[in-house]
Amino acid sequence: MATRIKAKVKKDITEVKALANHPMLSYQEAKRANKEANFITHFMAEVNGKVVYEVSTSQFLSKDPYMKFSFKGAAKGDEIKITWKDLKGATEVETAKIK
Amino acid sequence: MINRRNFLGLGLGAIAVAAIPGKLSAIDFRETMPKAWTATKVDDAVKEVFGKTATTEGSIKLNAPDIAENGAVIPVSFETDLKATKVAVFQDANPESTVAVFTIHDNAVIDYAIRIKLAKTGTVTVIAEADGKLYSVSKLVKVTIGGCGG
Amino acid sequence: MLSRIIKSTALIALTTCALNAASFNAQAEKDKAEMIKYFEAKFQDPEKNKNTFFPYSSEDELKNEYSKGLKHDDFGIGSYSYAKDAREQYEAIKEMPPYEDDIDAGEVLYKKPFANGKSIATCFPDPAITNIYPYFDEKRNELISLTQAINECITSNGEKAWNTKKGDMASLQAYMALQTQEAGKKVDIKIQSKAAAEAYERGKEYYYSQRGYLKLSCATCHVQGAGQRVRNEKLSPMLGSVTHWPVYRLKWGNLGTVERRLSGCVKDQGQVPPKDTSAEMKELLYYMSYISNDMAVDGPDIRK
Amino acid sequence: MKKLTLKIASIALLTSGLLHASTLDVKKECDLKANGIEKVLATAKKYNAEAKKKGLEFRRLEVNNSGLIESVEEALKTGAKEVNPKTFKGKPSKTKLATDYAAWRACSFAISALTQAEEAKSTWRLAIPGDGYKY
Repeated sequence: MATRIKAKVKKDITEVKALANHPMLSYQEAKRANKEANFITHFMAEVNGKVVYEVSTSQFLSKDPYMKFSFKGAAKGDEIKITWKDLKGATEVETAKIK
Repeated sequence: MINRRNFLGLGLGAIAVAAIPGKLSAIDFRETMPKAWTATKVDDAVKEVFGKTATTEGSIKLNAPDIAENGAVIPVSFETDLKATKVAVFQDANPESTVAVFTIHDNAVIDYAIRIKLAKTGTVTVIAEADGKLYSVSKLVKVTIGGCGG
Repeated sequence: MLSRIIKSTALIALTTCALNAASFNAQAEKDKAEMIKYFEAKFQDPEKNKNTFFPYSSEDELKNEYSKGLKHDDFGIGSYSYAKDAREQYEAIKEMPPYEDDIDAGEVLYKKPFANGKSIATCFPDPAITNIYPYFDEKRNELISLTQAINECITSNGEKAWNTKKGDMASLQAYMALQTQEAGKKVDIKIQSKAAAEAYERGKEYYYSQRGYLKLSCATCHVQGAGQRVRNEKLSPMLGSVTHWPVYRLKWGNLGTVERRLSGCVKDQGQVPPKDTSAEMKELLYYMSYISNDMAVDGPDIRK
Repeated sequence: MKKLTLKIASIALLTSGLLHASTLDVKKECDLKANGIEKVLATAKKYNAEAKKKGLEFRRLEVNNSGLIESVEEALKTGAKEVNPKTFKGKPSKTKLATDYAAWRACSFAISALTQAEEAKSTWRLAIPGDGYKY
């Protein structure tokens, strides 16, 4: 499933809300569910080739992790690209237009 | 638009980049500082992430609930005007301490929100590094198990 | 003289007749008005109302942790209307709720053709109708809930009925509830016959009767107990308790129907819950929905 | 005619149910020493069936009272001192009880389901705002 992105620019500050679809199974939870632990480990947003947000993440973000962040320098209509990868190496890329 | 592909070699690239702070590309701290994620005490984790532990209180506004609606989904947000280069979130309720480590790029406005899991009542700590100094803020979040409604 | 008698008799006959037609919902209207009055009084100022309504709470918590001056419509968001700390979390999660994928999935289900070419949209040409359920079907002489209506649509088209608690049923209802919300509709339950009024009364009796090994009634917690703290949470209000379904409960980690939640409540009282499409369940819903009449539909939503 | 008889029969059943339910005493009916476990179990079965029919059967920690009754029946056959009743989904529950105590609880739950429902008929309106509930 997709990553949901809502990006809005207001007076040079772009506010982004993103919700990635991922079970974020911690080692403890995985053990209980008899599954393999897996969670997003790195999450990054780029606009016009520049990284605007970047975070290395752990098993302790909630299921379907949510990230809200802000940055300067983007304009309405620019494309924001969000990339994440998880512990098992799966990667997902999603783009959205800044409104 | 979904595009699944594997980033092999991202780790190597990340290590190379990590040496040049401020450069606008990815730093995966799981690759560059693996011990930060296995530390079971906040102090140890802070040392792994920042290389030191002495912090000054304040300069960061942290918003976390007094009592979590549910330990699995706790909204945590923080803001700061510090010219930080790195910000990290820790807690002392889960087996390991580090929750997330943010690389702050020069166009960032540090007004961030995430949702975290806490296995029990614990203290959430946010630490920012600016001009070589560490600034911190903490908040106790109560987590109760169970409650009403099956 | 005679004409006067005739006139007054006619007048009496007319009034009686009019009274009869309007009186099927008279009791329910009174109940609803009293419920609103009660909740507005209780949450006018919890600190001042300590002796009357919150004998077990400390003055400090009543002063610091509760919102006051609440009005009728405020109660649609349940305990978030008065529990300040919880409300902040609720709003933070509503910024980007985890059920948006389910709404999309629900829209697909709504339009997806059955094997016979028809679809759920054929049964419900207007999806914005969750506000009228459950309604009393005078011909069938029974209450029809939304969950039941959807499953009857599916099975009458030769498909297998859905789980009534979660999954496709909850996703479809999420899509329909959102359409209803966006159309600005309010809960609109009608009582237009003696049989409907009786069904309402049975639902009301179910709501107020103690049950289970804990000997609790729904009202113990959600009328008299509403706003009281149990461990670290504040009990939700009866008024407005059905406006926002289906709900993504953090506890469930997914979306569920109102029947799923009510089953949980009855289970917590220590009793085997009634079946989702049983008369008891629908009557209970009918009573609860009537009391929430005229409140805005605000589903799908988030709860703890 | 048949319908009528049925109706009368069900009314009769209901009334008899009402009569004994309101006069039943858990302490007396479920007393293991005075009645013996078999009789207590039979009492539990009888009244639980009635409670179930009325949609009043108790459930505690996923165990329906019928599940508890079954586990006691089973224990009486095997002579087991402890029961582990099945959940309503048919899986082993977390509940573990001494057989005697389980029989008492099953009996008490069955009777209480009926007596408290009887009691509720005269008390439920006391909780309605604007009706029996004054504040």
